[in-house]
Amino acid sequence: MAELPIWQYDTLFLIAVVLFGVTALTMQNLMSAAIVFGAYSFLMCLIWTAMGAVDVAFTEAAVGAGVSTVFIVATIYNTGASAKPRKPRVGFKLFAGAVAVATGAFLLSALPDFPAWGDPKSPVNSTVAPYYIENTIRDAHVPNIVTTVLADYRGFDTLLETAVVFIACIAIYSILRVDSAKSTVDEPDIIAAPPAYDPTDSLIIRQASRIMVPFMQIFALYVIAHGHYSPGGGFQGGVILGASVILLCISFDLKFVLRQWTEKKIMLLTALGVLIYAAVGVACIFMGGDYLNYNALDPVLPGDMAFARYYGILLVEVGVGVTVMFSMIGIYIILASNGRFNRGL
Amino acid sequence: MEYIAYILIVVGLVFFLGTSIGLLRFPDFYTRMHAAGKGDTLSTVLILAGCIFAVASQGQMSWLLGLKILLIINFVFIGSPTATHAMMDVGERAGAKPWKKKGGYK
Amino acid sequence: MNSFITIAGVVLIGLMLLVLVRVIKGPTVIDRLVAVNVIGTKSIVLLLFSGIIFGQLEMFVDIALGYGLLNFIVSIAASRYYQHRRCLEQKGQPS
Amino acid sequence: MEEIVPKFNYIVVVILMMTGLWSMLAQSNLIKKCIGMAIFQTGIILFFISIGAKNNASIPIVAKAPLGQAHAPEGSQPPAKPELTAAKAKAYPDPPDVNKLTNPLTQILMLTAIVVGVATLGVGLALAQKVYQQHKSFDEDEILENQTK
Repeated sequence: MAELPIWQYDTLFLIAVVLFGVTALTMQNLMSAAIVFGAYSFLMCLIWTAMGAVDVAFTEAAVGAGVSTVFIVATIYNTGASAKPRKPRVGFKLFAGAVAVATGAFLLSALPDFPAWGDPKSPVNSTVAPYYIENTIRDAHVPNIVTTVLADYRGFDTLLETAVVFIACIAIYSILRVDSAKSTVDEPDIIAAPPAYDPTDSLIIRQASRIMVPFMQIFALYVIAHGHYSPGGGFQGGVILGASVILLCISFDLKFVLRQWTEKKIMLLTALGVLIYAAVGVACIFMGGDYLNYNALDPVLPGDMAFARYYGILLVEVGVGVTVMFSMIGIYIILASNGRFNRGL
Repeated sequence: MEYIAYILIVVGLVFFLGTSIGLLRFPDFYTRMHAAGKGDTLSTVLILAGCIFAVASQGQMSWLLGLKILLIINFVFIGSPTATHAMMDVGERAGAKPWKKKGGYK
Repeated sequence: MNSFITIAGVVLIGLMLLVLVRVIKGPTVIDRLVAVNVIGTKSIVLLLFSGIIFGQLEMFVDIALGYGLLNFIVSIAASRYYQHRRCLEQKGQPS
Repeated sequence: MEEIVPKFNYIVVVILMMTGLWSMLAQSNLIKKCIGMAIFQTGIILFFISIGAKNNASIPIVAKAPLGQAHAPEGSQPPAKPELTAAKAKAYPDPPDVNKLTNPLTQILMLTAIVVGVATLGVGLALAQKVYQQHKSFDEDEILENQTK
């Protein structure tokens, strides 16, 4: 047997991840499916780490542990929790399975043409990427290559991805938002009446989240600011900030959070993040450079030419963090309150 | 230094072995919760402490790194029992039935 | 040291697969929730192990810290969920 | 076996994509379709990350040079604030060895894809919730029956 190309963990993880994926889809109860999907994302994070993709692993950790499972739970809360067992349409399922297998076989037929796993000389690794690896330190003084490529070399890409998150937030609002005064949406009958406030009820949970939330927010700010030197950046820090507020929503009450963060504030701040990003680009034009070419900002920022790019990256990451944070909060609140923005999970 | 790391990690693995066997073999939700809640937290804390010594024996330790691992231990110590409490709450509210010995004590 | 850590990591993954059996088998949702919580805590440990093996632990410890802060949110969300909907197994609903 | 082992990752990718595709086609429950979409997406992310991985390579963060071995950069840069520049540039060797760091390009593409994936998962869930408000069901077959009635 040939020697495994990457070390031992990976193969075990890859087998386990397929098991988890299949398990998540065979669960009858939707809550179970959501929980198993959370475990699937834990394993995915470990796989990214084992392959050396620390930034991706950080994003997956923040997203999988804090946000995506909670979204699914919030949706199930407002609807029914079960996939009702019906008479299975075996014929249709077999047909779909045949289509899927045919697609897979078609993809596998290209297997001999792919480069071997972990080959440093493969086309992906030997064309564009070496330029980034060699020049990052000289161009921007940022040791974390991923951050530089994300916010500087491929700044347009990230700007538009941030805009996509913003647009998704708007889309969810326009799909689900109803005016609670003229609301025709009635509660699903399975939900019991919201319990009256009882301080002994969840005292431990409340106190624990009261301790954890400030640490989360400080840690998230550290992640955004320290993304130049270690894995992290706007996306990860934004998701952690969003998750901290989501934790407040869950452990206290939705009303408790909505006293501070009204709907208007959340939407305005979501837009503000994209605006910060775009404004940095426009400022570059006014200073006489190209759009998002941070070198042009040199006269107003401390340090030499490369430090202008260093601080430009920091400004842009702040914008990304603001957008991601508030869009996560907005999406959670609107999913959990069934579009009424007043009460919910 | 290195041997302390070995001992701590091996003891942690033994506790985790207990946790996973307990999760597999115990008959009802509450007893499984007992195995998971206690063994999981303790084994995690032991292995993380072992990691501190392992890194220190390789000479890569800085104060920031040690502080961060201690913070992880701290947060696991706060978060994991809270999660255990929340899940126990779920079990009681949702009406999980405690296991009784067949024909056993009243 | 590194080979010891690698072996410990493989043993840990093996034991995690035992927990996975409970995730697949678990008769109710909350059994699965318990098992998934155990897997989440253990991934913190595995992250630190891979950091030691790569020899750059200071880069990996942030991810583990993020996990340590975040991975009890799902349990609390589930507890809230069942606080509002009292019964675990509704009529005619498999778990 | 000799053929398959060096390309094991692609096989896992294809299996994950097949699982996701099957679930999107055959599952009648809308939430499960959303989960299947997320699994399909992780298959694609796994493909990108695994083609960017290299044997014996470290993470794509330039490690600090051991003290004393670093040397100052060439004098091509403008000596605007020399004390800052020199202190910063001295700590890192230039340029790093390309084969010792994994490919950063695939990683940044996928990093943004994960966050966008969560946002699109939210859109899918919102659509499912709206469908539930109208039809009181997540099940495709039931919804079709309700419509044809």
